[in-house]
Amino acid sequence: MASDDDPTILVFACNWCSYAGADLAGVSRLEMPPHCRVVRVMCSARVRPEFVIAALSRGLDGVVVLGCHPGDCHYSEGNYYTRRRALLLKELLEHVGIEPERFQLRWISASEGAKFAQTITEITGEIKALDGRREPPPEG
Amino acid sequence: MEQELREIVRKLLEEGAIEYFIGYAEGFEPLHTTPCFIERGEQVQALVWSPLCPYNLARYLHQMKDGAGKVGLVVKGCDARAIVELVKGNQIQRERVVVVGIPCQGQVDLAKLEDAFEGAEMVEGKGDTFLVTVGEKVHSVEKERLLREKCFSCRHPISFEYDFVLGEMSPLVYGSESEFAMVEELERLPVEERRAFWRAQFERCIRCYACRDICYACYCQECIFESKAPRWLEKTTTPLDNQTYHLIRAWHMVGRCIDCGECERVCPVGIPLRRLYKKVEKEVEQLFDYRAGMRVEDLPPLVTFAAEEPALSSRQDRSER
Amino acid sequence: MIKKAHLTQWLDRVAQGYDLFGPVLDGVVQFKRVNSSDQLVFDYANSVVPPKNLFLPQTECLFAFRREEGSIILEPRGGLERERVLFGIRPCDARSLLLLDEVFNGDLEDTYYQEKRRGTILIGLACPSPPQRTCFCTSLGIDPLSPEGVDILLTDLGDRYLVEVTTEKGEELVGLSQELFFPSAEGEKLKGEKGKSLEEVGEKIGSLWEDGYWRELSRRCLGCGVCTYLCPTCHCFDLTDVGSTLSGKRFRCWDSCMFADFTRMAGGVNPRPTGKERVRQRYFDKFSYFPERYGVLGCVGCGRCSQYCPMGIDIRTIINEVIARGAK
Amino acid sequence: MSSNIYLPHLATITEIEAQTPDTTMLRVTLDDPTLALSFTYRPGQFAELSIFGVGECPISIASTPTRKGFLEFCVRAVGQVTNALYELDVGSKIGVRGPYGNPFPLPELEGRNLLFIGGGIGLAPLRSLINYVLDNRDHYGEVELIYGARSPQDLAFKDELKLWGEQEGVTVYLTVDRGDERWRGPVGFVPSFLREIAPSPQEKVAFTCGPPIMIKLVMEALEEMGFPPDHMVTTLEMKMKCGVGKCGRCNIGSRYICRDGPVFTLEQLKALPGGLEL
Repeated sequence: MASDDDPTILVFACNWCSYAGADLAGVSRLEMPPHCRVVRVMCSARVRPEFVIAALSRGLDGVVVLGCHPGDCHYSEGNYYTRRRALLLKELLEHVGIEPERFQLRWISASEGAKFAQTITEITGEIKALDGRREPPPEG
Repeated sequence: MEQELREIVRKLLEEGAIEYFIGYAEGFEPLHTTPCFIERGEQVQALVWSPLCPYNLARYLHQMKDGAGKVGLVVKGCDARAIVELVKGNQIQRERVVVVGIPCQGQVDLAKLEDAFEGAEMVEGKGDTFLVTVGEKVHSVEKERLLREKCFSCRHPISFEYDFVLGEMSPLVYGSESEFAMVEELERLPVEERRAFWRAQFERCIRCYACRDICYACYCQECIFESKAPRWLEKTTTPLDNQTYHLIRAWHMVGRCIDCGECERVCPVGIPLRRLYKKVEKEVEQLFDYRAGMRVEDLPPLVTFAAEEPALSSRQDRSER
Repeated sequence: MIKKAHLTQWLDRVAQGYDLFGPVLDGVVQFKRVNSSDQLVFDYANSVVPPKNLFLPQTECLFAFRREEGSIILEPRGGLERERVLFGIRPCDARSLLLLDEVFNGDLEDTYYQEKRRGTILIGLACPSPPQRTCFCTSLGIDPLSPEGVDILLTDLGDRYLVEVTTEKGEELVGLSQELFFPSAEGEKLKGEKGKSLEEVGEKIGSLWEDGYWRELSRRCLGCGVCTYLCPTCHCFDLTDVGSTLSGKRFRCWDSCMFADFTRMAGGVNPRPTGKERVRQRYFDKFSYFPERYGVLGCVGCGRCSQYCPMGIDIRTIINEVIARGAK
Repeated sequence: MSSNIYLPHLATITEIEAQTPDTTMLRVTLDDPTLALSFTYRPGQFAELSIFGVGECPISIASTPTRKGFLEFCVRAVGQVTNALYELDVGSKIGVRGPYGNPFPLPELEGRNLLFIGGGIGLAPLRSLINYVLDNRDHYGEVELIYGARSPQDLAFKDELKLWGEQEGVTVYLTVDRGDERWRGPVGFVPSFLREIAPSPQEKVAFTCGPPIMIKLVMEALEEMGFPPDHMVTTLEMKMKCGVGKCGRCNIGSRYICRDGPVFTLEQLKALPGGLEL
């Protein structure tokens, strides 16, 4: 189970699909790593890339953005913008040496509680595998 | 060409067609020019032109936001892309700007010049060569040796209508390397080496904000870095603070960077900023087939989308599941 | 005198007993801590960032705080582990430290600055000839070959350095490798040249408060921090807390009078609302306020602001313009 | 080693008194009991208040040194730190550095009549002097206070205003920019109200503090009424940061507000470049 050296992951979950998915994972008592902090946002497109940059620069181990599957956005098109941004941002982060595992975008619907648990477990594992190569948190 | 420019400006001012004109003037020595603001006809003698005029004068159009009159300025082809973007971003109205295009034949990199010719006093362009004056002597040198890096990827806006041109406006063609070669070189490094590379660069940063302040595209009323609530960036200058600064800035360059190279030129501590912004430029072009500053009607890449994006899907396998 | 070939040997000896700082090529020339003399560069004009950052670091933790059992614990920071030696400081920058001393001394002494200042021995390096295009210290009455403000001054004489020791601390350093030093013949000291004096700028600028020149200048100026951050006598800073109310640190960080938000107050009022007021402030401070406060011009003629200004604004041009326009 | 000028003393908030909808008065006691007794200051000086983790800001001392054992600060919530100070509860810990700056010229005031003109929270530094004067009543002549605020509910120190007005030899005039249904007093801006009252400049020193524009107009009015520039005193609470003359932010001409001020006479301001561009 959880240990202190598990990475801390910030999860942005869209209110309409992914957050409900996370909720379902919770009520279904699915087992998953506890070191993730879920922030509910109205849409995955609400996640400004600056959030991700700031979080990673301030010592978080990873950031995950969860949105509705393409075509299912509550606001019709929010996640299409997210898709473009996320891909570019990932390229930029990788370019300066932030491993792609540390920033991920996934689609999770309200009924996919199991997928939520599995996604968090998987990403935690991936980031943990990078461990030791993490920059120290900022002085301060 | 200088004389022709001066006459155009004199006429514009005397006819009252513009309030002032932004051009290049002699600086504290011949190798350094400086921007100038010409307000009266008799001042036009101050205007100069040479391969030592790096400034992207479109940056000064930020100042005309509040006024109502017209402003004239001289632009190199690369700088004209800034005007396209400023119009696109509703920062200026095209009809309020009188654009004089100057057929730039390449700009000199001062560091390269000083390395190659100690005590150089003056540089002129002549065909494929620069004529460098050192004392009594004039050396003729192939342009490629002294050009600013950005001149190797010279690109002009498509279908841009200059109000005046001082010759034929066409891009330079020099070098055979891909313009993204320096980005690709970094891309080939393992991720931790890239991290070490950028860490060493960011560590040097003194956050003087010259790269932001010289950028034509940094016209926000309140810069994100000055916002107190929320505070995105601390005033402290640890490598991670500096990384935050440069990453956010690079992000804001998406679809905006025209590779005028001014940020890298002015960085006092020599951070190779073009390698950062060129990366963004490269991805934007390859993923979205978009290049900033080419046409006013082009839609910036992040304000649009397609339900099916084949260009993206090849790379999505890992990011989208 | 010391032979050039022996200089590094001496510096390595120094590095054993002291924290040695000197010019290093790290992207650009910077003064940094070194473990041995082979990290140093010797053929440099001057560093980009002046050595003031060794005494007034751009980011400096003043104290840490943490909430504990209903109270708050404050832990002051600062202090040096070992005495330091700074090798290679130029006479203009050495003079700038004397000016900064004026600011940070006084009845409200700044211990963070003073500890570093008192704990650092300066080995100056007289300037090579010809100077850089932007150098103008001689116009402000500074001698680029002067040992003013340093403990030891080295002057390059081809295959050897003339060694002028001005303080006891300097003697101590020389004493570390006494065998490497030998007496000099007389008359080997070079004489610095005097340039055209620009010192009257201080008397003239006062009459130009309302002059249109400041607006003209401010149109070209971008309001970035290059001139102030690279200025060896600029010392403005901000105090900022990083962390949370539970625990964190208070830092002092460089700030710049050229930044729009420098004087913006809570609530949004800004007494220096445009570039005109900010540019004017900078030059009045250098040439009028600083002399009024401390009796000496606040500029040492290092020329960094001219050399690195993104828009090619040149301080000598400004000084000449002030002299031409101003009345006594 | 001399003391660290940037290290605040810890202090505890012992009382909070709401003044206006956005202004509150904090009474604080220094945690170190010897320091709490030995902390000396004069009216007109200020201190740097810290909320650790938020920051630090200069606030003028609103209490008088004649009443010992505590310090009072009037805080209006306008920025990061003042918002946080405004939210504090009794018992909260803050940091205090000071006292800093020049006080009001106390010796020169002996035997004179005093006119105070305050606007909004600008009454806070004047309050220090007013109470100081009232605690040493025989040393000073007549006291007049002209005080205005945006609205009746923005008038600070309401209880004290009443108390002061009841004392012999003290006259209090109040005005508001906009009245409300219960307001029976005069309505109008402080400078024009001042002209209406037209106090005599005879043997009188005038003190003013308030928004910059008010200070400027009050000074103009006083000058027209015949107050000599060296008898017009203001206190400027502008753009200070470090409080100790190092950070380079708060200068007017060559003078730092935090060292050479915040108290200035009009005569002094006139001699400084831009001194009147408030």
